Amino acid sequence: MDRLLDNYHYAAAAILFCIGLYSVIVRPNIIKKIIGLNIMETSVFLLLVSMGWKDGGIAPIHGGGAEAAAMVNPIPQALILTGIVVAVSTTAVALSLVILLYRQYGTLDVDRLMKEEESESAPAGAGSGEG
Amino acid sequence: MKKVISLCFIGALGVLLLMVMASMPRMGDPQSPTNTRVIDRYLEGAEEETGTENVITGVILNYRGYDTMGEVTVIFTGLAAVLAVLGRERRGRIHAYPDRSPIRPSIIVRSAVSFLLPFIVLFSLYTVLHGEISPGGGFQGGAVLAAGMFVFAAAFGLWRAGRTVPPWLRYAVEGAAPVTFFLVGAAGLVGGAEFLTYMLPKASAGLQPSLRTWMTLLVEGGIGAGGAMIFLSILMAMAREEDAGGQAA
Amino acid sequence: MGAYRHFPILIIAVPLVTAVLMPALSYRRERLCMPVAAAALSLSTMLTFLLYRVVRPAADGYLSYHLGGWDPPWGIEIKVDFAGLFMLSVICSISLLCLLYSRDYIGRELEGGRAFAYYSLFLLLSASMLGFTATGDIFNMFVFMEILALSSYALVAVTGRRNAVRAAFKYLLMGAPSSIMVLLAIALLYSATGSLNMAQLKELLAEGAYSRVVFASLVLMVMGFGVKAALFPLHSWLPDAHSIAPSPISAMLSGLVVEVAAFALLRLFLSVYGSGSGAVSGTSEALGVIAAAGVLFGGFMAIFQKDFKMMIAYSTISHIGYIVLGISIMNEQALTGALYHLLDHGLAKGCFFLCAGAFIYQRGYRRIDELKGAARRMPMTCTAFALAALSVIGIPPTAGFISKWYLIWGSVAGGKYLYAAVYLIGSILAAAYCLRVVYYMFFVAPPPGVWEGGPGEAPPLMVVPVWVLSLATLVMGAASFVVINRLQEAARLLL
Amino acid sequence: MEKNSVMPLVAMLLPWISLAVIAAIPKRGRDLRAWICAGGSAAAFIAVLTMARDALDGKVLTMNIASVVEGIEISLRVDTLGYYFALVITFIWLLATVYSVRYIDHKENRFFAFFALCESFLMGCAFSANMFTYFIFYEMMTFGSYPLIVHEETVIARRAAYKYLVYAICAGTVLFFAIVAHYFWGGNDLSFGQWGGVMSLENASRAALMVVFFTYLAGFGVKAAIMPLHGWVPDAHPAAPSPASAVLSGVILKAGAFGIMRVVFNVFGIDLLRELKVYIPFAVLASITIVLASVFALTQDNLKRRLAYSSIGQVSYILLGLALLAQDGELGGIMHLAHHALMKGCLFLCAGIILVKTGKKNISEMKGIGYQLPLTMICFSVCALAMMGTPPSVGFISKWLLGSGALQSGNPVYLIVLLVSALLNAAYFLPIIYTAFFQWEGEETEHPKLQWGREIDLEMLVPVVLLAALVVIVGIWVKVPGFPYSFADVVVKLLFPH
Repeated sequence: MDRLLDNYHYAAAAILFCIGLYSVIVRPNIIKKIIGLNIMETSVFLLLVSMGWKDGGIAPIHGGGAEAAAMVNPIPQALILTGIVVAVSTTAVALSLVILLYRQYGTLDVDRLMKEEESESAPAGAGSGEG
Repeated sequence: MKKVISLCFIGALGVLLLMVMASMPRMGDPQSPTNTRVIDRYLEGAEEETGTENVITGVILNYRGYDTMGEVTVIFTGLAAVLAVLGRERRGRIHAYPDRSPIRPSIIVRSAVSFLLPFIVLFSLYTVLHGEISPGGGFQGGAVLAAGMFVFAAAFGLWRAGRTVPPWLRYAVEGAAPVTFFLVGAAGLVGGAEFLTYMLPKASAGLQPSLRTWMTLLVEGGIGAGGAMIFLSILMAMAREEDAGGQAA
Repeated sequence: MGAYRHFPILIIAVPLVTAVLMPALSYRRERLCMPVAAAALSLSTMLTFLLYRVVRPAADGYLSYHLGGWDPPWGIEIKVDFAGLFMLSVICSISLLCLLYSRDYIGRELEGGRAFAYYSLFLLLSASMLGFTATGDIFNMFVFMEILALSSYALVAVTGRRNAVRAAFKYLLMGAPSSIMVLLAIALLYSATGSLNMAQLKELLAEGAYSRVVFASLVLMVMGFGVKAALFPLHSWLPDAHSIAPSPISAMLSGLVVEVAAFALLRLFLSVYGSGSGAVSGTSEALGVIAAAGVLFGGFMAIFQKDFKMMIAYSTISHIGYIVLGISIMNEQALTGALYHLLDHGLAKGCFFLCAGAFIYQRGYRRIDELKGAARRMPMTCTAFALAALSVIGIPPTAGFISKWYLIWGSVAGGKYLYAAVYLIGSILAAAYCLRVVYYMFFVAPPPGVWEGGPGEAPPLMVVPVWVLSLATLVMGAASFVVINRLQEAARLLL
Repeated sequence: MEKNSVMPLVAMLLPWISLAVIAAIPKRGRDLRAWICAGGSAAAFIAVLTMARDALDGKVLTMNIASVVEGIEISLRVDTLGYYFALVITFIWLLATVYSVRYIDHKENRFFAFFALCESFLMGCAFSANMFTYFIFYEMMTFGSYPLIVHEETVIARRAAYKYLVYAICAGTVLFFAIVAHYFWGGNDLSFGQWGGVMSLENASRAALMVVFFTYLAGFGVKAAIMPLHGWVPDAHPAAPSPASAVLSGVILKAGAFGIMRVVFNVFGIDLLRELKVYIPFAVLASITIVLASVFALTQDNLKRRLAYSSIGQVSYILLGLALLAQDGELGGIMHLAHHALMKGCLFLCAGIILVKTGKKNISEMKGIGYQLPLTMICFSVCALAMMGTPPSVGFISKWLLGSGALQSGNPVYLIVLLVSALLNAAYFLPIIYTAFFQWEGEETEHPKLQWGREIDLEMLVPVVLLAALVVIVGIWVKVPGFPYSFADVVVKLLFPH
């Protein structure tokens, strides 16, 4: 348990992850699901970036006589940069799908989308879908 | 019912994750695996080996340049996905974009934007070019540039934005980031080294360090310009009015 | 070695950069998109097959490419061993065939202004699968997985129809959290070891430090890749996405994308966590049970489907179960079988979906009932389907038989007789759902109003890929000796 | 004693001539096509004949096609037993193809193509060098014979073919497991090379060996129609066209029996089976099948259905012969494989002639048919009498040897089984002959005239007469080289070297 207090960043990340997952799974609103996805992603970034922390660390930029031994780990920072880009792209794709869904169904509520699906009676609906 | 099950599942997952977090190395421990393995070479050698003072930039563009190449491809994939789903305006049809602002921005907003825009662009250029010695870099600069264009589009309407940054420019520059990466990488390949080695064939050894810096800058610029264009194109695609013939569902 | 040294990166980078050029190319010459894409993929395919000359199933038979000249663990490494090369060649060749098939199919499906996005995404999908399979760096794997995921979400929705968008969104809602789980797992793994290179990770993990963190990361990985591979309880996105996507994309998703995820599981188990570790043995036991359930569930569901593509989609769930079950048994024979099943499944499922596409393209028929008497008007397509069906069931001398042989041999050799029974029941189920369709096609008279008049056989560029795939199942079965010995050697090395 | 030769492969591929012809001229010259198909079959028969010398001398021809991994290879090997089976296949097939030239009236391309394919695959079975190869050809043959059964495309035919497929797939699955288990417990050796068998108690436990044996028995038992796995046989035979029923009963059922022969002779060996004591349930199953099948046959009115039940019983004669594990029993079992093929082939072809000429399927409708089709019905009667075991005929020889084997093995109870079965055979065959010749429509006193010479096309009559003649000839001159005894004797000498 002591360790958990030391690792309070990590604990926050775990809690954020669960909040995000809650939002993705339970919330019926599509936009909130996408926000939940972003929260999940952010939690992992938090975890990663705090993992690179070193007691008393400085930014890993040379020049001005910065000492290499004191610098924090640069890798997680590089990784989350990639992660952020991935998150942005995923969000963009998700939002464009949402735009289309909204145009076609006129709702952002997943439960109502599901109801539409049932009323379309899956195979017949699929039959009219592509041809 | 479903909600309760989901909550139970998430709660259990949370407890388990917290247990895992408790058994992880102490945060900030200089002796933890993350702080002892692999990174020494980055911290000590980066300046010399990559020619960048900012170690993070060195890691992003050099040591893990391949990841970054993948990453710029991810944004491009995002764009291609958005375009595939939403479609893009036909050639010469920028009239598809009416002014979508519900309230026409006041003169104050428009003048402020016109006044600020040059500085935003300038700042983005600074961020791109200065990335190797201080916080910043291609992505950050590109994002700032895209933000500038978004502000412009918000103030003056997409139609103006679509004319200021004409479609052919967007089409051509959207793929800039992966393409510069590939060209720079291929230059290294032709030079007999590995892909993504920042060097030119047949350049004298004394010239190589400055070449490396220039090529790094080239890649940064490509990422910046490509990223900004991709964001703008995504905006344009999302805000596009439906064509008369397309998209009807 | 010589020029071979650079092949791995070229195989991946050429289609990648061609994909990126598509928007610029489409500005004036949209019609050129498909030939250019095909040229890029053919180049990759050629280079992949050339690699068979240097990559051997021996301890030093792999090809390691250090990007930017940085040695691993500092830089990123592309590592092509024999199993990986096998997977690469499967990906390349099937993608190329699906791309050729797309010309007619997509040409009619998508209006101008979007076809370029289709080909761009298609190339990104193939290139990302190649990169994903070949990489030796675990974070790089994540990056390629994301390209793969994003392009497949979009490709499912590419027609823009109601149900397609909904299916794609469902896919995304399951796929994106699973990606984040994988990222979290990578973060945990990194915190426990401080490395991202697979080879180094294997050494470090063998020391056994932070075992709880490592175990958690493995479980998260399995969950994450389990969604991507549509493992049984996490499969719910698959039937919709695979049946509603345009048929060449269904073939790619079903024949390759889920397989690549299964291959990633294999890589993780054997090349990262190491087969001997406690975490892996515990997880693989559980995975075996899940996969066995998936084999039976997918097979049963497939029998009751009315929609042709839906049936094939459920069959995919069943066959992914075959592969994962083979991986979980974790001995040489079962692994060989699983690897060979990757090939067989790709060929046969690809062929199935392309056949389904031919029916949809020509006649708009999707229901199995509507396929009654199909052989009268489309004999080529139906015969190809029948041949591929033999492979799915596992009748000798098709490739499906060879892989099933090894899988069952592996389960008997591993003392898991129950799994052998699962494989056998799975193939009986496969016989039930495949032969029903074959029977309808060849031996039942068409119902009134169906198959009367109208177009017959599909255009040549659609029939040829179908036939190449179905003949390949036959050839790779009858001539399995060209590769199976080396594959078994590779499996031995992996363990 | 072993030598490499491409002859087995050549013989196997000769029936593909039919496929080539059908592919080349699918629409024109129906008769020409049919005759070339028959020619392909004849060529295969001749090619097999050329290997007779080696087979009689006990020489072995081998040819390796491909090897998958160690111990698993696709290779051909002609030993005496395999040769003997191939000879039976090609002979019956030749006659059935000639018969089909006139018999098949629609979709002849599909029929001849699959007919030839089945022949080729069956020869592959006969020439297999190991269980893996055997299984491959066996499965291909199974699927290749589906279109033969469904040929008429009536509801009955479809249902029968469906039943056949369900049985075959389940059997294939079980067989598959058996082979994997055999491979695993048999020391990674699937080959048929040794007459003592490759399995031993050193490599595997008793229970494991029993599992392997009984899964093999179940897997092959479906084709060999051991009760209760016989369900598809009585449906498939009446549904298929008569030449197809003839080969189905004459040869394809035997592929199952031949598989069991391989299991008994080359996989386990007589000694091991004796030690495991599995021969007792095996023999009991065979005996039950013999008796019950004859009882069921009694109740059938449909001629081909009755013949089908008769086949079920007769194939179990072979199995009983194997299960006796005695010298004469084995000899009788092996010989009965060919004997039954001759008799039952002839009977089914006769049934086909009756069907074509009069359209009658049921025995009760066949009053006086012997006067309408005298030659056919005489041949039918000859074979029917032979089936009961009347000397001089091949049936008598088989029964005699089996009975002697039963005594040798010290179990006279099986002799009783044989006698009961002979009685039952008489009970269901004699009424047919009686109906055909001694009953007629119309006045009791008015004898119908025999209508010689106007029966049916020669293409259909010749095979029937030839088979009936052979039933008698082979039953008299038993020891002529090339007749079943000459091969069976070589095999049995290998099995019982002392």
